[in-house]
Amino acid sequence: MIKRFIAFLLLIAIGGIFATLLIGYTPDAELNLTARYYAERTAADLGSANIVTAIVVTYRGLDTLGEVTVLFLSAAIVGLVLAGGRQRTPRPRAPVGELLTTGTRLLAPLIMLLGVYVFVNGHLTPGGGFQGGAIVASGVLLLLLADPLRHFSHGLISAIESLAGVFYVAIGLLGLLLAGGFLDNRILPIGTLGDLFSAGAIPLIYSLIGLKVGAEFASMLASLSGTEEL
Amino acid sequence: MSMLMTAMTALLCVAMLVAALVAIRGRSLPIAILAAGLVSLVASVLFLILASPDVAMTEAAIGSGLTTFLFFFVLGRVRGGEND
Amino acid sequence: MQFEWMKIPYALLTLFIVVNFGMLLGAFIQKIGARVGRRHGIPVWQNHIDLIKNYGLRSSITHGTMFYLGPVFRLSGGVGLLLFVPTIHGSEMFSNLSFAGDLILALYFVFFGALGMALGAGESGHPHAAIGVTRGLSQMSMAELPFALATFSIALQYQTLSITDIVAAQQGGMLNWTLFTNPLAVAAAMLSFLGSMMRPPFDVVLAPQEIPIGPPTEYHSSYLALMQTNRALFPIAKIVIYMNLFFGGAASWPVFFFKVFLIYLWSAFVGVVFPRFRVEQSIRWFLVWAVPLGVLSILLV
Amino acid sequence: MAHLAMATGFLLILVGFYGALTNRNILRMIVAFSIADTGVNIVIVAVGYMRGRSAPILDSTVSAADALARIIDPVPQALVLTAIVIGVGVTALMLAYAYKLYEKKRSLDIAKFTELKW
Amino acid sequence: MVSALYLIAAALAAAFLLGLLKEQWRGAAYAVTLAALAFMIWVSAGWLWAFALEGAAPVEIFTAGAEPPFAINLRMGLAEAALTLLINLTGLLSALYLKDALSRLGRRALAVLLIAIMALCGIVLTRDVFNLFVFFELIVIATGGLVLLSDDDHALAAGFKYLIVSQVISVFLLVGIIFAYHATGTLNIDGMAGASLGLKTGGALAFFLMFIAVVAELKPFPANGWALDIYESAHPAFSAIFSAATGAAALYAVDKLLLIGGADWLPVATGIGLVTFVAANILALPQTNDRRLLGYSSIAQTGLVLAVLGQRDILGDATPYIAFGLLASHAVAKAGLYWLSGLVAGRALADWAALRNRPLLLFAFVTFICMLAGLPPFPGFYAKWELARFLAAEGRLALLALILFGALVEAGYLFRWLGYLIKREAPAAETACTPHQATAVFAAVIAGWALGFVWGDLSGRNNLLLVLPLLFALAFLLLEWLPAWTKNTLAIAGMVGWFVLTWTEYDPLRLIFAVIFLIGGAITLLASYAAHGRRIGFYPSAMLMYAGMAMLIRATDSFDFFAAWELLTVGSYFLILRGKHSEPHALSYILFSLGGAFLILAGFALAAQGAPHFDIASLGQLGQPAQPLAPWIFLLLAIGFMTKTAAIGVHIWLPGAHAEAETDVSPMVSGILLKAGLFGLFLLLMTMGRQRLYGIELTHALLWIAALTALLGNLMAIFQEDAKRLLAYSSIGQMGYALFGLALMNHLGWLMALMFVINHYIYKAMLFLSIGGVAKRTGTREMYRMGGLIRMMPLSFIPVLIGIIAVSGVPPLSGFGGRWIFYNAIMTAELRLPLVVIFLAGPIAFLYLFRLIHTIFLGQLKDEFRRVREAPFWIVLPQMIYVVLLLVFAVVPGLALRHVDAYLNRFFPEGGLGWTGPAITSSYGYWNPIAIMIVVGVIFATLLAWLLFVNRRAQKVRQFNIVFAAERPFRPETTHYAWNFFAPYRKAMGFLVQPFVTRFWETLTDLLHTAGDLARRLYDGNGQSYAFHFLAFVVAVFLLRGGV
Repeated sequence: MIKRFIAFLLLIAIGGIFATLLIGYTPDAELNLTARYYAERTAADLGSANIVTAIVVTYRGLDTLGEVTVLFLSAAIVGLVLAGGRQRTPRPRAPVGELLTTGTRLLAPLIMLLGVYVFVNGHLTPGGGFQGGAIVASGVLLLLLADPLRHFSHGLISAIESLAGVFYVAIGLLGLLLAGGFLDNRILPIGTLGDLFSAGAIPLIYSLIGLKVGAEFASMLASLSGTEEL
Repeated sequence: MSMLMTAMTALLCVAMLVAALVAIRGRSLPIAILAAGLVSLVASVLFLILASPDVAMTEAAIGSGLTTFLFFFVLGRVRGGEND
Repeated sequence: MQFEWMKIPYALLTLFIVVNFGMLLGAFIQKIGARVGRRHGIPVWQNHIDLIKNYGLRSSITHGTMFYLGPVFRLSGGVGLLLFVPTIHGSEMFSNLSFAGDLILALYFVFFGALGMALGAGESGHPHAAIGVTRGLSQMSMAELPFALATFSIALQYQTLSITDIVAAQQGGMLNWTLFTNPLAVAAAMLSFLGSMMRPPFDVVLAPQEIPIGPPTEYHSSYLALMQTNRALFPIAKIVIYMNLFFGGAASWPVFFFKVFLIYLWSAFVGVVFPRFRVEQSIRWFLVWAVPLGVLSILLV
Repeated sequence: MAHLAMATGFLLILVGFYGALTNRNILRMIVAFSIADTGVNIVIVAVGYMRGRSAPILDSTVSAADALARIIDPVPQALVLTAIVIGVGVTALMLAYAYKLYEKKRSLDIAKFTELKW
Repeated sequence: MVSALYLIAAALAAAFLLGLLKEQWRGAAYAVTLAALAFMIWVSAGWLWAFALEGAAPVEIFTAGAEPPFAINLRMGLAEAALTLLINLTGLLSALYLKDALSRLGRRALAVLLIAIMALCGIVLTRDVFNLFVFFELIVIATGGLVLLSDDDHALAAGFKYLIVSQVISVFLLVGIIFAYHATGTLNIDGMAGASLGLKTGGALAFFLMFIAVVAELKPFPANGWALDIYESAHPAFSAIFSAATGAAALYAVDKLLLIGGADWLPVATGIGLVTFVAANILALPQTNDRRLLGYSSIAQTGLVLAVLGQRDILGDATPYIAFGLLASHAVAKAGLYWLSGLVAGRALADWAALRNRPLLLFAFVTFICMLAGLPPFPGFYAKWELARFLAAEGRLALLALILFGALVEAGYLFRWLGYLIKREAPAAETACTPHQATAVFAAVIAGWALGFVWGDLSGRNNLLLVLPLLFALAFLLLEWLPAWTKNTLAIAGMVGWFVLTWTEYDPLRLIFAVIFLIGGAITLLASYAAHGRRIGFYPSAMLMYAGMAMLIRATDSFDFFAAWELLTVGSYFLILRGKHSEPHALSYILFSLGGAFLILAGFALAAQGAPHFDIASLGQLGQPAQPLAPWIFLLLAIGFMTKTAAIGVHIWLPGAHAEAETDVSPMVSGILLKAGLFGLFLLLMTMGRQRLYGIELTHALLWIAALTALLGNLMAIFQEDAKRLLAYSSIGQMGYALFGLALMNHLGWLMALMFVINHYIYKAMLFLSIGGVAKRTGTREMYRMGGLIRMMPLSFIPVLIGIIAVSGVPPLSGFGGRWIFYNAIMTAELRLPLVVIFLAGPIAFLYLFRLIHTIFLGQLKDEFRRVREAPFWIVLPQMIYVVLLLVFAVVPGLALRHVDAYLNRFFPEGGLGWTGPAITSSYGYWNPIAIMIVVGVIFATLLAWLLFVNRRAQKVRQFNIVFAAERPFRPETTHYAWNFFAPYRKAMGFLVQPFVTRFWETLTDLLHTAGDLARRLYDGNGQSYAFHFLAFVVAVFLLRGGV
């Protein structure tokens, strides 16, 4: 009880800090310096219609690289943590319903395709590598649910993950060598605004991100599902 | 329009808070997880209203979707632990 | 104040006079004590006889090197102390070897003999000897303090450390004596004097009853002779210092004999009156009575 | 509207913290943290929101030329994207830990994992 | 130069590549990892080279072809290069060290390690706050992974606690970032700084949130329980990274944020840092687990650097030098210690005694501890000096005091540990150390010394590692394989050689000290020929001490002086520590010494008032800002020096330290080392003279202290049963006399002090050797167990006899000269009461000396010592030299004194002595040493000759040929009166020697311990509590700042 009371008091104090922030907040009427630059220059410089994508992939590409790495790390560590657990031969489980199995067979490729669509079009429409990757992973998830005993090719997932990562870094370095800097997308022609093949390397990078994120989520899910019920 | 949107926003906000309270104080852990997923899901709607479709998609796919699954994966493997 | 060879025979002369005087004095005091106790007492020349007899005796045993060295230290201390202090004021003859050092030399040379005594007794291997020494040293450490304070006080008073100069400053009438110009210092020093004479009430160090064989009795024959000589010599040597510092010194031998006798009597008198102190009692006694006087004398001078 | 959303976001953070601080069950703590994360995301997006403007995507309705006046600040959105992904990474890691901890002690009570102290 | 981006790219590429390798190809994966780390080291080393040696300008690295603030940018400058090098090196070495664990866990673990290192580099390089956040999250996750490398089960719980708190932290960071962005329209750090964030609406609060979140990564007190658990349970190699690399990166992040916050936030940083530094050190006191202790120490050190960063308003351009100095010392040492901890099987501090059988590892440990404690010649020492200089100049004295206090507490537990290592029972188990592990540890050792060299080079002062005496001392480390006698010869030759080289430089006063330090030292070293074998550790320590002393007398600059002071302290500490039971005493010695040294440091710093170089001589003519502080400076320096001379109140270290030291070490530390303190006091009084504080003449205070020291030192000496302790207490008393002379502030007083310097050296060295020899032969130091040894060890007896006469000041030996000068000096003393005390002390010396000679050499010989032999030749030889010296000095004291007397005329033209003819005259009296010697000698010889002649046939009686109480004793024990020798004296005066001072210090340390023990209950091990702590920390800082 005392613990709750103290927690309450502390949070009231923290809430006070937040409230001060809230009260002091006035929405901008105009875009600030940075946002204005992005609004004015993105289309011309990078050729990406989705400005958020442009920022995520290029301007703040280093963040995104870090972010992908976060997932990579998480996946690796989840794998590490769970690999250390006891390895027992899986008990046979109650078979999954026919409906789910069939549905999965039908749906999974579609879902994955959707995912691919989302990340390939990341520079044009909302969505991109992360969202697409997550969708791809949910396809994998479905497969896992449908057939828990299915042996997932960790090798394949990990190869995709690694290759995507290596290429990502390589493209970034190409930017450093050929264009204005690390992760500069202008190593490829910018093209016309709105085209699929435009915005230089952004679609390529975002696709790699999508693959990588998908693979990472998939590997995380696979690791978790691979653990034995205790 | 604006009034409507504001009202809707308010509704969403209330929904999120209620779901959040359920998530932290609710009796059953599965319901708590689901409630947390619900918070994310509602948040993604809120993001749409706040003109952030990218974020909305991400939140929906990752925040509410994948995360909830992760929770359930683990929950399924710690039978008996959920009531500690 | 330079060394001349002639000083040596004169110094030996002084030594001779003082030793004889000391032995007579000691016997005389004993005689008085006996008469007070309605006893006959010893003849006044008894000490001479004892001494000569002991010098004549040979010992066939020794306890070791320090057993030899103890009496040697002891007597060296006594002789040295006497000779480093001018005996008769104004007499070049009896200024002895005081050219070698001043008051401080005398002050510290007092310890030379005590040290030897202590060492020699220790070598005897007798536990009571050691007990006696610890008592003696303990008591001395406190008993000497008022004297040191008083000495310092008069050194400050006369702005010199030279004994000759101090005596010189007291000439020209009794009122010039330190006794009257700095009574506090003298009082402190005289209390200290009681302790250093090892007479009652401060004689537990020798403690004839409790320690039947204290340091002196381990020594016999010629060792004892040296000790006896010193026993005659040392109190006088000490009194000479007191006399010089506090009582105007002596310009001639008769004055010398007279003053020394009176000062000696002081300790004998107190000893008859007071019971014996234990060591820690005497330490406290000095700390409480004598030291404050000395401190006052320093502060007030 | 931004204020409203922001207030909700802050409240979610506080609710999340409260849940994380008072629930001893490890899974519940993780749930609570994920709510707090959502709250943070809402706050960030709300900060970037500007009334009456549209999403920062150039298309037929918003051309490159009038983007300056029509779109909202894209930066917070980019940040949120990153934050969400990082959040899920951390959550996954905590879940894995929770599983491992459970495996060790057969309990999910955080108060039982106090061997290291002082 | 290779772009710094490759640091990130290479690590990532390698990490991703690892995924392509088969799980079984462990060797290949490991090789890739090492290659990537090596590449990263090469890159940062290249940059460091370019910046440091070629003077290259810092480089901005843009990404995405856009300029900041529109795209993320990185910066590579000197600081970044150095930090990334530190991080990468730690990474590589830890990877080497972790070979087995990494191989076990496979490529994923390797990838995590690589990414962790990359992220740390990223934190250092990036100039974008959100990017900073991303890297921080990477660290959090990577930490969560690397914790699992440990074999310790508890690591799991620790990792989870860490994740909990990190979640809370990241919420604050994100909220802070977004509002900061809103206020300034940029995420760029320099942009935010330029936009003066704090002035914008909500800006200050936003900054507060960011700041507090990043500061939390430094594990500030009390929000740090989680970190401690990690330190305790993680694999030591990871803890090395966590402590050294993560700490460094997080500090740099805070530093960058402080750019944004501006001057307003500097005090906050200082406050947090300081509280952390002090609290963590106090908390570390009761720790028994080595890794947790190191954790507390890491936290403390990081706090200190944070405090320094917060002082950049006054430190200015010196900030990097100081901060890096502290940081580098901490990082290298802590990494090294963590690596070492992996080699030790047990987790208790005492288990480290296992390292004792491996001299090289022991050396590594000592290096690290000295680095952490900020001892010369390591960077922390220079940094501490500079820091004190600036803080004192600006009057931030409370800050300085707290820092020094914290450092002292830290030294307390570090040196206690060192003591365990060297003195405790070594576990039977052999310490296993693979080549990989050894590489890591010794790389840290080398780095430590190299950094010491670099910092010396940059200091703009004398590079300590280029000073000849120190190099000479260090050379003995390399010569350890030689037999002891060779080293001894070398050492003696070196000391005499150095004296011959330099003696012309000294003024008469310094010359006397130089003779005592160097020639005197060489004579005491003669006794060391008695030792056999190699005597590992003795010569480097001893020579370090002598090197310190040699440097001390030559020092003119305050820095050189202080460095020498510290060196001699360290050297003597190791020397003292060699004694059999000296562990606690060596500890209290080093603590008092360091405490004193810190006071000296503060004193010099106050006096310099920021001047980069401060000549000791100019203590006498302080500039304007320092002038009013002069009495305080005097006080600090005086107390500092008095801890070395063991004045009453700070004396409790001495008896144990001197008594427990080895036979040939006691004379060094007593006869020689104590004089260093006197030398300091000489310098102090020469330059500053009289000072008044609140109307009190400080020299008068010194007089009182000196008198009490003399009295109580002597009094305590007479009650000792242990012969060497007796001598040690006697030293305290003697030092009291010397101090008294100095404080008299007149010509003769100083001369007397100098006389004591010489005399005390000779007779204390002599007595310690003699008693040491006896103790060596009899195997005991309890005097009552000895007795009658004059027959067995006559040669050892002579020095004691002579020593007794000399110490007690009885003519004709040289002690009397000291007393004579003393009496002449006090004739003009201003204060008479302390004199009374000194008078009282005089005869007491006689008591303890008699006890010494009687109970050991006289009295009854014990049965078990009937076959005891005379002390070894090499121990007797120097004693005989001392006897001769003492006699010579007694007869012709003018040899040394008249020159000094003339020299002292500079300071006190009045009151010198007259040196014409054989007699020495003062304005009050005279003294003829030659005449005294002849007179006493003649009388003595005559009497002795007569006695010998008369008793030439005397036979020696048998031992028990005595009778008392009508019984003949037959057991020596029953007739050797020795125990509680001065019982009546104790009854009378015992109340004066109640251990008040000891109790005071014990209570103080107990209080500290108890405080630490109570405060650490805060860390109850519950992850939620730690989150509470963090929130409470945030709220507390917020409220203390007055709501931002």
